[in-house]
Formats: sequence, C-alpha cells, structure tokens
Amino acid sequence: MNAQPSRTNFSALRQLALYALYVVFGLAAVVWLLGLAANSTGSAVTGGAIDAENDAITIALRTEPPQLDYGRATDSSSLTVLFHTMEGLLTYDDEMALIPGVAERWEIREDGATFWLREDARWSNGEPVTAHDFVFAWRRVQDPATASAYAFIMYPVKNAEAINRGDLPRETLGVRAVGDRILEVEFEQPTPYFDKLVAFVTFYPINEAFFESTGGRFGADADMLLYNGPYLMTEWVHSASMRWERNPGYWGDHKGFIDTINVGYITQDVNARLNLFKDGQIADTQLVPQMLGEAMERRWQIDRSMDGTVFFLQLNFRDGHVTANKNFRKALLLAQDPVEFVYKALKEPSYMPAVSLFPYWIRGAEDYFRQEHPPIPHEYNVAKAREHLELARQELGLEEFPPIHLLADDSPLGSISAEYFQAVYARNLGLEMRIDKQIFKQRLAKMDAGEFDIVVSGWGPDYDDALTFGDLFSSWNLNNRGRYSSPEMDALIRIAQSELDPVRRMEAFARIQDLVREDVVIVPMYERGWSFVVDPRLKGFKRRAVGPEVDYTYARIDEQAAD
Amino acid sequence: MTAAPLLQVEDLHVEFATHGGTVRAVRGVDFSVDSNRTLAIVGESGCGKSVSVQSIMGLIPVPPGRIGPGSALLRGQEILGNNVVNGRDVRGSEIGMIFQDPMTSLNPTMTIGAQIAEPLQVHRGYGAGRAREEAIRLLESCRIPEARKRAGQYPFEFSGGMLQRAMIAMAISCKPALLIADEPTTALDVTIQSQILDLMRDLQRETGMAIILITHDLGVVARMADEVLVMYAGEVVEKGGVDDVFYRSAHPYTLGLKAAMPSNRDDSAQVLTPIDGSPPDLFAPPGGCGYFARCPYAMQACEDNHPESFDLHADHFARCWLHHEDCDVEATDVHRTTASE
Amino acid sequence: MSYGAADFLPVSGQRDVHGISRPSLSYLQDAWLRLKANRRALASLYLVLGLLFFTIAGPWIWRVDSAVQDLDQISQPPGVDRAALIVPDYQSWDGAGEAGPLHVVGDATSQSVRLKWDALPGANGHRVYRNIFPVGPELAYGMPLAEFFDNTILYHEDRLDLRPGRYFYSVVALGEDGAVTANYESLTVDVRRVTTLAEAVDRGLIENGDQLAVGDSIELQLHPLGTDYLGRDMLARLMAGARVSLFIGIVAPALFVLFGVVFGAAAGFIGGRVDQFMMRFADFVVALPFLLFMILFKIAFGIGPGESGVMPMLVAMVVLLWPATARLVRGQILQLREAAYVQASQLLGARTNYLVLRHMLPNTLGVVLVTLTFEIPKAIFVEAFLSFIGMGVAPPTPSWGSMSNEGIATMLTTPHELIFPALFISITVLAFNLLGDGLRDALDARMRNAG
Amino acid sequence: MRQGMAWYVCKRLLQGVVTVWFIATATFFAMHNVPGDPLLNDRAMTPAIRANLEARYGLDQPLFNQYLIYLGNLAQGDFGISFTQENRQVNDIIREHFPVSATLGILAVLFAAAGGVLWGALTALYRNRMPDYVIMFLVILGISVPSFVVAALSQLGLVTLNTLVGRSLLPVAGWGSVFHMLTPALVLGLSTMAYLTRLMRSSMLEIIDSDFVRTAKSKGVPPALIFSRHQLRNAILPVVTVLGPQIAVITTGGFVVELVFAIPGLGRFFVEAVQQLDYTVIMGTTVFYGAFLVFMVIVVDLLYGFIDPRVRLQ
Repeated sequence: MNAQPSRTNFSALRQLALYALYVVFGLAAVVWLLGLAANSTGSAVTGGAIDAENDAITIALRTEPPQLDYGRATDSSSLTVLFHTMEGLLTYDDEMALIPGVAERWEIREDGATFWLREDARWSNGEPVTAHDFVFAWRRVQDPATASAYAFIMYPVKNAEAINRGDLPRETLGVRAVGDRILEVEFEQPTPYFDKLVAFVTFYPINEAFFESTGGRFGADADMLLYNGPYLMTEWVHSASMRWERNPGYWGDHKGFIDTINVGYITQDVNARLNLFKDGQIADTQLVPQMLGEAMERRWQIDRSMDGTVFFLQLNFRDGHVTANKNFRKALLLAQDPVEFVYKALKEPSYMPAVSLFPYWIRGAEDYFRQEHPPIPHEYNVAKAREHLELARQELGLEEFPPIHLLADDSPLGSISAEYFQAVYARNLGLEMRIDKQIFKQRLAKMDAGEFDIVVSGWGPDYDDALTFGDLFSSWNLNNRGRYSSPEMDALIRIAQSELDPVRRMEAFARIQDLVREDVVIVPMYERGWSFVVDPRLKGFKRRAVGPEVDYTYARIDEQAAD
Repeated sequence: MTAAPLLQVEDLHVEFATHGGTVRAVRGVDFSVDSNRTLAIVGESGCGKSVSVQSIMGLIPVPPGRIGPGSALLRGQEILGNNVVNGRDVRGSEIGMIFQDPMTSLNPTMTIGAQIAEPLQVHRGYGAGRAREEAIRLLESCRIPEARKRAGQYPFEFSGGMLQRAMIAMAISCKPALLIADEPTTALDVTIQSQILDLMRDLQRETGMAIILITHDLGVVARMADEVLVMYAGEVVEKGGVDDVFYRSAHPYTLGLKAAMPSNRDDSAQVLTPIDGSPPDLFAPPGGCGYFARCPYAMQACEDNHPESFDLHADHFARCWLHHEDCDVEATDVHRTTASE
Repeated sequence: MSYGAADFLPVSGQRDVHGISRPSLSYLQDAWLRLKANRRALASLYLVLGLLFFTIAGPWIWRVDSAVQDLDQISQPPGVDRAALIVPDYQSWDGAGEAGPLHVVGDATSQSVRLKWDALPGANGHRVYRNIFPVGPELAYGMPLAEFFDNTILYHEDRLDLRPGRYFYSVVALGEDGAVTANYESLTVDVRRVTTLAEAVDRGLIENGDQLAVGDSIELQLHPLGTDYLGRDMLARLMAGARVSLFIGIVAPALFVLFGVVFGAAAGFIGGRVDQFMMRFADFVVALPFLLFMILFKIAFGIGPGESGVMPMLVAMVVLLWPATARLVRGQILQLREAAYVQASQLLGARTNYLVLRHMLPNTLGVVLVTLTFEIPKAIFVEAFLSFIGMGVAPPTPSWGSMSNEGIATMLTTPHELIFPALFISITVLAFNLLGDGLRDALDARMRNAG
Repeated sequence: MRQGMAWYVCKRLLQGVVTVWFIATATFFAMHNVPGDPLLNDRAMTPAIRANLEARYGLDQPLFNQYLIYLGNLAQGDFGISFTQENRQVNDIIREHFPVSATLGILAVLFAAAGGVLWGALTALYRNRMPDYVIMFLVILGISVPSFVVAALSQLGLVTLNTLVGRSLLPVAGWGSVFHMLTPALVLGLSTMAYLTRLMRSSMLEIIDSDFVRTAKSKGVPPALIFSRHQLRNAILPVVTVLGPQIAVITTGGFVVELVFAIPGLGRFFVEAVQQLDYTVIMGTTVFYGAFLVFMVIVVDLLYGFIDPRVRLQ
C-alpha cells in the first residue's frame, strides 16, 4: 500500500517475544529428547584426544570398515581394524619386520611350509587358537560360496584355485592340521615369500564353532567376531564409532600398551579431521598440502611416512591404441617431469617423485632393493620426446594423432593428475588429451574393458615382498590392465615367483625394473606418502606402508611430553 | 431540549503521506448524529466517506495517515486520535462497525461464534461460555436459523448475506450507541440487501442506536436515512434532511448523482446520465470548487474561490456559489432557497 | 471577500478536465513499469545483465586460456609482486659442491634451493625440514621435505612449491630407530623469484630468447584475481566457470519449465482421463527423491572422455524437475478455461490453437516467468552440490561449484580460491532471487496493492 | 464424514504404494543402466571369483528375473545385502542410520520453522525499517551461499570459538549428544529458515492490512490479541503447507552436513554407495526415502486439514 515505515506495534512485539520464549523452551525440550535418542546411534566421546588418567586415546578413521569378515576383507580401513584386533601366523613389528604371531616358528620349503603354533594364543572366549582354525578359515576362503574377492592371494596353496573355481571339494586344499599346534601347507609351486603372505588378513584363523554360531553375520558387529590380537573391539556403532580395549588374554607383552583406543569419529573429510585435531578431540591427523602452512604457523611437529603405494600412468598395449607404439610411449615418458608434478602441482612434501615400478622401501637380498639395484634415472627431455613422437607418427602412418583418452578416478588427486598431464602433453608434445573422469567402479570397468589410452592408477602392496609389485605385468595377471605382454617379462616373473636364492631372485626383479622402463609399460608419477601430525603426548604411533594404514599397537601415552 | 448530539464531528481533516506526495483525503468535514437517527453519507468512490468514519474509529494507520485538525465528540468527549474514553475503548463497545465485504472481513480461521463473542470478552469481560451463549442469542436476534450450530461454523461455510448478519451481530454485541455501516450491502444481491437493511432498521428500533450509513446507492439512502451528507472530493457539499436533499437538492453534484441513479418509479425509457469527468486529484486539491471542471453551471468565481457553505434553511446546507446572494445564473433544477422561500 | 456579478458569469468553452489521466497500458508494459519502480529488482536486473556480459563478452576482453598452467605462480593471491629474474635453464644436481655445515649451494631461487651439510654428530640419517619460522623451543622444525636413513646422502635439492621470501631450513639427525631427535642444524634462506628464458617464451612473455638475457628482470604474467592450485588464471577460470554454471542455471530451468508448460497446458486443456493420467505421472516424478535421483541419473548417463558432464546434468534436471511447472500451468489453464473472456472467445468460434496461444499461454506467462527466475538459483546450487560430492563437471572444465569446492581445502591459506567463486555464486543467486521477487510483485495482480 | 475420511486415507495410501512401486522400478532400471560394475575391485578378479560373487548377489540371473526377485523381496520389506558391507542387511543400515538423519532433519525443520516464523513476523512488524533490512539481508545471505561453504565455515567458526574459550564448548564434528546436533541442524535448516522467513514476511504483510484485521480493530480487540489471534495464525498457514515437503527435502538432503560434520546418517551412506555402485544400498535408500517422502506428504495433507478449517471440511 505504501512504503512508509509504520508505527511500531509494541504489544505485537511483546507477544512475539513471548512466543519466541515458548519456542525456545519447546525447542530445548525437543533437543533434549533427541539427544537421548542420539546416544544410541553415535558415541559420546569424552576425555578428548589423550586421556592419560584412563590411559585412553581418541582417534578418527577415514572410512567405516566395510568388511570385518577377514576372509573377504580387501580395504585398508578393515585391514587397520583387523590388524589391531586379530593376529595371523606371522605379523609385523614396529620396524615393519616380520615377527612371530600365532606361529612361534616356521619353515618354508620348496614344496610347502610348516608352522608351529604357540601354546598361549587364545581367542577372546578363552579357547586356544589351533591349527584347525587355520584349516577351517583357509578352506572357507577358497569355497566358491564364500565368494572371497581376495581368494587369489592363497592360490600358491595346493589346489586352491581349482577349489575356488568349483572344480574340487574344499577338503582337498593343501593345508592340514597335525594335532592342534602344527599346520602343514603344501604348495602348488615353490613360494619363497609365503611367510610374508600369511601375515595378510585372508590367512587369519577362524574358530569354526563360533563361526557357525553367528548365523551368517560373521564380522557384522563387534560381538560377531572372536579376537586374538592385542585389542578387543568392545563396541562398534556403524559409521560412527568403535572402542578397542586392551586384550588381557593376548599372549605377548610387546604390543598393545594403551588401555583403550576410542575410534570417536569416522569421516573422510580431511578438513573435519583437522578441525577435530585442532579442537583437541583426536590424537593424530593427516595433513594435506593446503594445511601445511597453518600447521607450521601453529608450530606443530609435522611428521611424514611412506604409504607404500606407487602411482603411475598405465598405458594401453591393446591393438588400435596409439599407446601400443613404443616410440609414442617413450615420447610420453620423456616429455614429463615427475619432479615438477610432485613438487609444483601436488605440492606434497611427503610424496616422492617416482622413478621405478618398485617403491624405495622394498627390501632386496640384504639392503633396500633399490640400493642394490638402482633404477635408471628419469630423463626429462622435450626435444628427444618430440623426436620419438615424430617416429611414432611415421610408424603408425598418421597425419595427426587422435585425441588421447586419459582415464582418471573422481578423487581430487585423480583430477589434478589428469589436468596436469593434459596440460603437460599439450604443451610439450602438442597432443590433445581427453580426460575421462569416472567414479571408482566405472573407472575399473573401463580399465578391465581396455577403454582407455592412458589411465591414472596406483598399486599398493599386499605383502612385504618385491613380488607384490613385480608380477604386475605378467601376461596372465588380470591387474595388468594395459595388457602388456612380453615373453621376457613372463620368464622373469616365473623366476621371481619360485627362485629360492634371494640374490638371484632380486636380480630377476632388477631386470623387471629395467624392462618396465625400457618398454615404457608405465609412466611413473609418485610414491605416495603422508604428512601428519600427532599429539605430542602420544608416542610410538606408526603409519605403515604394508598392512594397516595406521598402527597404534606400539603407541604409549607420555604425559611428560605435555606442556 | 438541545442536549449535545451523540456524535459531533467538526472540521475533520485526514491526510495520507505517500510516495507521490500528501493526499488530502478529508478536508474539513462536519456532521453530527443522534440516537435513533440514521445519517447517510453518499458520494462517489474515493470521495472520503470511508476515510471519515474510519478516522473516527481509529482505523486509519498512522503513519502514513495523519488526522487533524478537527474533533469528534462522542457524548461530548473527544475520541479522535485515541478512541479511549474513560479508559475504555469505544471501538466495539460504544461504536460498532460493519464493512462492505463480509467475505473478507471475517477471520477465516475462527468460528463465527468466537468472533462475535470476542468484543464481549474484550469489553464486557465475559467468560468464554457466557460470551458464546450471548453470541448465539445475538445470531438469533439477527435472524440466523440454527444459531447454535451456526456459531460453531467458519466463515467459508456461510453465504454472503448470512455473513453480513453475523457481522451485524458482532457489531451490536456490546449494544453500541452508534453503528457505522460502511457500504453494508454493496457486495450483496438485491433481495439480501433489503433483508439486511430491514434488519438494521429493526435493530435500531429495538435498541435506539444511531446509524451512520455509508453508501453510494441513493435508493438505500431514501429508504434508510433521516439525514444525508453528500461528499465530494473530501468535502461535504450538501447536507440536510433526507427530503431536503432528495427533493430540494441544492448542489449540482447531488443533482448529478440523482441523474446517474436508476429509479424504479418510472420504468419507461429511462435515460441515465453519467457525470462526465472524474473527481479532482487530491494530491493538490483545487483552490476553487472541486466540482468546477464537471459542473454544468460552472462560473468564473468557482475556478479560484473555494465555495462557502450556504445555509439554505433549517439544517440544509450546500457548498456552492450558486447560493451566493449576488449570483443570478439560470439554474432551474438547483433548489435556490432565499429567493423562493 | 466580496464577489461581484462578474464572478458569477458562466464559464464557457473547454474547461481543463481535472482528472487522473494515466495512459492505458498493456499487461506487460504495466509490469515493466512496476518492475522499474522496484529499485532492488532493477539493480538485480542490471546485475544479471552484467553477469551475462561477464560470461559472454568477458572471454573476448580477457583473452587468457583458462586451462594454461602457470606453475611459477601457483595459488597466487591477487596483487602480488610479479618481478622475476631470468636464470639459466635448470640443470640437475648430483650433490656436487663444497662440504661443510648446512649451507646453500649456488643461488637460492624459486627454481630450486640446494642444501648440503656434514653429517651431524651421532646421526644415523637425516631429515630435512623447511619452515616459515625459526625453530623455537618446541622444536617444530616445519614440514619434512626428505629423509635419509643413512649418512651416505648429505644433500637435498628443494623444489617444493618455492615462493619468493624467507625460509628456515633445518637438518635434523635421526636416532637409532629412525626417530627424529633434538640434534639439528638450521639455516635461513632468502628465495628469489626466477624464471628461465625458455619458460618466458613458452608463456608468451617475450617473443624469443634474444630479447632478454640471463640476469635481466621480467614481469611474470598478470593474474588480476590470482591463480588456482595449478597456476591457472582465476579470472579466466571464473569466466569459463560462469559459462558452465550459468548455462546449467539458465538452460536447464528454461528447458524443464518449457516442458512443464507444454505438458501442463496439454493436460489442462485436454482434461478428462488424459489429464488425470498425465497428472498422475507427474505425481510419480515429483515423488522421486530429487537429489538421490540426480546423482543416480548423473552416473547412469555417464560422461565420456573429454566431455564436461554438463549435458547429463542438464538431462537429469529436465527429467526430474518439470512436474512443478506442469502442475502450476495446468492449474492456471483450468482457471482460465472457466474465465469469461475465454468462453466468450470460444463462443465466437475461436479455434483451440488460437485459444491456447492467444488467451491462455500469455496469461500464464507471468507465473512461468517468476517460476523460471526462482529455479535458476536452485539449478546453480544443484550443480555446486554435485561438485561438492565429486559428481560435478569433469576436469579441466571449471564451474563455480567445483571451484568453490576446491577452494574450501585452501580456505585458510589462500582464501581467494574460495572467495571469488563463492562470491559469484552468491551474487548470481541473490540477483535472480531479487529479480524473481520483483517480477512476482510486478506481474502478480494480487500483489499490486501490497508493499 | 468419518467414513469419507477413512476412504480418503485409504485412497491416498494406495496411491502411495503405487508411487513407491514406480520409484522402485525407476531406481532399479536406472541403477542397472549405470555403466560399471559393483563387483569390481582394485584387485582384478579371476573368472572363478567373479562367478562366485555374481552367484552370491543373484547377478547371474537375467535382468527381468532380477527385477521380479527384487520386487518380491521389496514386498516383504527386504532390501537385500549390501555389496560393500557384505555382512550387513540394507535393512539394518537403514534402521541404524535413518534415525540419525531423521533426528537431524527434525531438529533442522524445527529450527527453520521457529526461526522462519519469528523472523518473518518480526520483519513484517518492522517493515521497511532497520530490523527488517538487517534480517532480510541475513536471510538473503543465508540462501545465496552454497550449503557446503556454510558448513565448512561454521565448522571453522566452532574451532575458533573453542580455541578462544579455551575448551570444547561445542563439538566440532561427530554424533552422540545434544551438543553434536546443534550446529549441523542450524546449518541444515538455514536455507529453509531463510525461505520460510520470506514466506512468513509476505504472508504476514498481506494479513496485516487485511479486512478481517480491520474488523478486529473495529471491535476494539487489543493489539496483542489481534497479532496472535488474527494475524499470526492466518499468516502461518502458507508456512505450514510448505513445511511437509521441506521436512522430506531436509531429511533426504543432509548429505553435505553429514559429510562435513562426520555424522553417521543415511545420506552419507547413499553418496558412498553411489561411488561404490552398491546396488542394494542405492536401491534400498532411494526406495525408502521415496516412500518416506510420499508418506510425509500424505501426513502433512491430513494434518493441514486440522489447521485450516477451509480444507478440513471440503
């Protein structure tokens, strides 16, 4: 009607204020009621990051462990939980060296292996861990009905693959219990690295009676598992929280020092985790490059570790892809500089520019593998790259190169990598790259189907042996998604798989390392690492390259460190 | 005995401040009304009829409205501006009011009964139950059948005529001395109109209240009014008893109104003559007669000189230069007083 | 005052008819006038036009490729010094140089800082740190750049995101178990911004290498709004992002509103069983949980190599969002069918097409226009939301949503990467909201008397 | 009357069931058209392993059979087992995590409704004056900043606040107590609150000058009573109509807040499930949310009748 201010209606305001008061009270009541309800769906964590009084710490996990049925688990989050609560025949110490677990000693022969189990290994219900538990667990992994995605890791055991295919009954698996405390394993072929394999979760034991009692929900909840590791999981609110308590029945005294580890938060959001750390709610957190400036300003003691994974551009060798041409691949390798990529584009101090398929921490016969067999240094040479590109153009009889399909996942790093290499190859080689960004499973489907020229990918270790990287490009390895195939490579991998002499075996790996470089099977990008910060009162916390991502089994609270 | 009239309004002024400037909607209106009497205020839309009574009722939002100078005395006490006399709000208790559109003038989310009971609770301090019983009685007295059931219903369940009855019931719930009816029948069809008017007449007879009836329908005026006030452009141009104004119309505008009104007396080829032009812009009221531009008898004086109010005879006034003693313009249909009587 | 007889002479001839004489206006003219009177709406209209100008004409004025990476100026806030010294091309370094306590070999430049040191007493290896503060009593050395687990390597070349300014390098001795000790050596280093001739040519700063020589100074590229995490020009990216965000924001609503109008008008006009069936179908679509299906459709349609993913987003929005408009238009049509003038027109023998086109659709135009204006901000938000959960446009295509999402990570260190795209989203959303308010007030007859 | 009501409710519920079937079908076929494969993993699978997995999830059946099985299970309220969390029933996931989303959603809607009505009424009372301008500016700000930016900023604000105070006044993230809910719920409800404030303001302005308010004044009803009985109640009606759909939108749209504040709600599951192509979880959550939405709309329609007498008796 008009734009003139109207006279304030004070009684209406008073009335409004009264209503506001009602509403505030009403809301408070509702909030209180909802709070009661929420207790059962979350975790009321108290005590903050470090609770020295109760010898407890609070941490955050990145993701909810999707699968604690360790016969089928595959992901790092589940591995982390299982590493703290379970123990296999062998396990790792804080220096990442293999140490006895349930087995107190072992022997690996050309045709098999024997494990002598310790007497005092106990399940959390008090029963001893026996050789039968391993036999049951391993047979179950290969049983087609179990549908274990990681069944392949056990294929070195006799008949495993045939059982998994459904061709043989599960009882024919080459493993048997000699009494309660001796486990005999028969190999399909010599497997010198078998000791390293059995540290993996797929080889963990299962108490058969307990398994039957879970009615198909084995591993689904905290009480749907029996534990034999340094910690017991006493509480698991899905996607919200967990509580790990020191296992009083654990046989050793070399790990598991803190009484209670609360997984107070489960979130992928690095910013949320950083904020929780800043707020004193969690004991450690990862720092992504953008956070380092603030971390320095806050005078935190920043730490770093290697993650174990190597990232590279995997090239497609299938017919019809320009990447099948060796000169083209050489051009790709020469025209980029991983140093610039890591230090300028990714800006991550804990990452190392990659020069080889094998990460630097892999052990050789005596020393680090790469100390014994240094890889050929990378050469960044645009002029030479262009020469190779011209050769490739002539060999392929092309006027112009078609657009190159660069497949990448939807993670932030995947995007940055794709964008960086797109720009680099456009600048240095004049190539047009088309980025094909796909969600995880779609990227995998395209990799399997070979619908890519170049794919941004990475490979992390399953076990602490060069072979976990070394057999990647055998012609029969399904993870060789570029379908690289060379008789020399296959022969070398056969040696690496079965050679018992460590020196000769490492020589084979060295040749594999060079062959990958000569044939340009991959364009190495970086070895992933972590920058992170830990509450100064928490000592002995480890981040690992193999096995679990984080390891609190050697951690202790040191109150002196508090200022 | 000449006691003070029930309501005496003198020199009422109302203005509205808007973006375009100040609208001087009512400019010096005087009138009075007594118990048992009905005063009709007629005029075109926008002539200030409603604004005048709404200002008396305190329904003009201030700002943008501005009231004054002037006074409105209810039983000799000033109600203009605050509407509170002896600590009691006269609205709803001393003066009741009904509006043009009953459909929108009732709260759609309250029952009819509750809305009628509201003034009783506010002014008389009745409890809910007693107020409700009284509301039902009022509905009955306003000739609403099944009053008890109807009281529990919502406005949308009522027809227009029924709603207007309910409005009346609400307006008279506190037995006011004055009922203001702002075009009460405009939105209703003819048969309902007459029922409503009958109802008002009957109620007046029963309670002796005064009625101010605002309308532009001269038929309604003829039927209801004792006195008539003709307003034009925020001013009273003619005022007098109903017969005076109707049969001895002393202002060209009143004549124009009459000419534009259909009459049911002779239904032969009746020619309705509309008044040409439109009322003056009240942002800047003319210095002279507001009707100058439309008046068939416009004279030189009318353009710049504001007409005085001429007292024709007993309580019959007209604001027109034609009644000036020096004026001898031929205007046969205008009732000239001093000359003939 | 007294009056004479002359005053009472009749006025003859034309009198100035005193009245309100407003020209009669068509509905749209009327609406336009009303909109013009609404200052907020008018301002927002100019804002919208400005945004369109920015999007369409911007790239013609600011001719910088949004995909070009200027790795010398990464995450650069606006308005920093761009002077750089020209140095020779980078040569790799194998640790050559004099031995001695921690020192810099050669010049400390933004290209590289070469550190060399003697083994610290009792060290089993070293860790190299870089900090922006001197090491204090809390022994916060800064960020670890590299570590060496034996004493064979006593040098490190730092090339990590070097910016001009002062750095504090520390070399810390590692203990027996590889843990960091309190035994360290520190060095203050001032880094200069440099570039090479080859890079300068590459970036188009100079025509060829002869124009300047090593040791000369040069101004690096200007980035008025700074650069992003890969050194790309923010202004150019904002313009490119505007194309995506506004394209989705305007085209998607335009399409689904259009489809809704056609669907709703058809249903409303045909009426009967067909109407029932059509509206039931619309009800189904309305019942689909929007965001969930948006995500689902987005991945179901997929993105091929080199595609930005705008099209699937567009299709998904159109498929999911048309029913609201359809319902609205149908309601209007049903009302209009009963309107007297339409029935009159029908009686006069107007054909159906004519009825719909001449009478019905123009009268729903106002409502549709208002709906459209309010849907635009929503569509822009949906795009931003999808970017947030990693299902937005594919790189390297920028959009305001994906840029803000990337900017959140660097909120504290380089806020300009978040502020600019977020500001553009906010301004756009604000402008369309205010414009919508203004349009509604201008077009809605019911509102003609209000505020 | 009573019988009519029962029939009406029955009809609405029946329609709801059909709608849910439509949603289920749309989801199923959209899902199975998605390129990619839920069974794939980082480590390639041998054909044997793959065959085992396919058999486990019934993916070895023809698509139409899968659809029928899926519908059959759905009719029994069984959403199947998750692909990624292989030991958990989708039913369990929904049962455990929906209450979290719902709690957050309800609180957000309450905040939004309470705030929207109060602010809206206040701005209307102070129309075109300072408080009106200030509140409307904030409201516009609330609707023009993307929610993830608001969420991230408010979390940063919490950290800063706690640092300043020197102790954890309000939790930064997580779930489990009343205090965990306040900030996320406010952030979640913010845009709705802004929307409702605008709605309330305009409906209040319409009412302030309405005929029946004038009538009430003419009756001498005191201003406070006019405000509460005549203005507020009528002005709230349009707010209530949009509240129902808003509840559903908020409850299903909590992804951003759940991600940023590490809240174990169902929205987060959905996003993760989509990234993992977890068929059963995607279908389960979509159908469940769809059904919830349909149900909410019915409930609100029925409730609305009790608030607005005009609707009740038609």
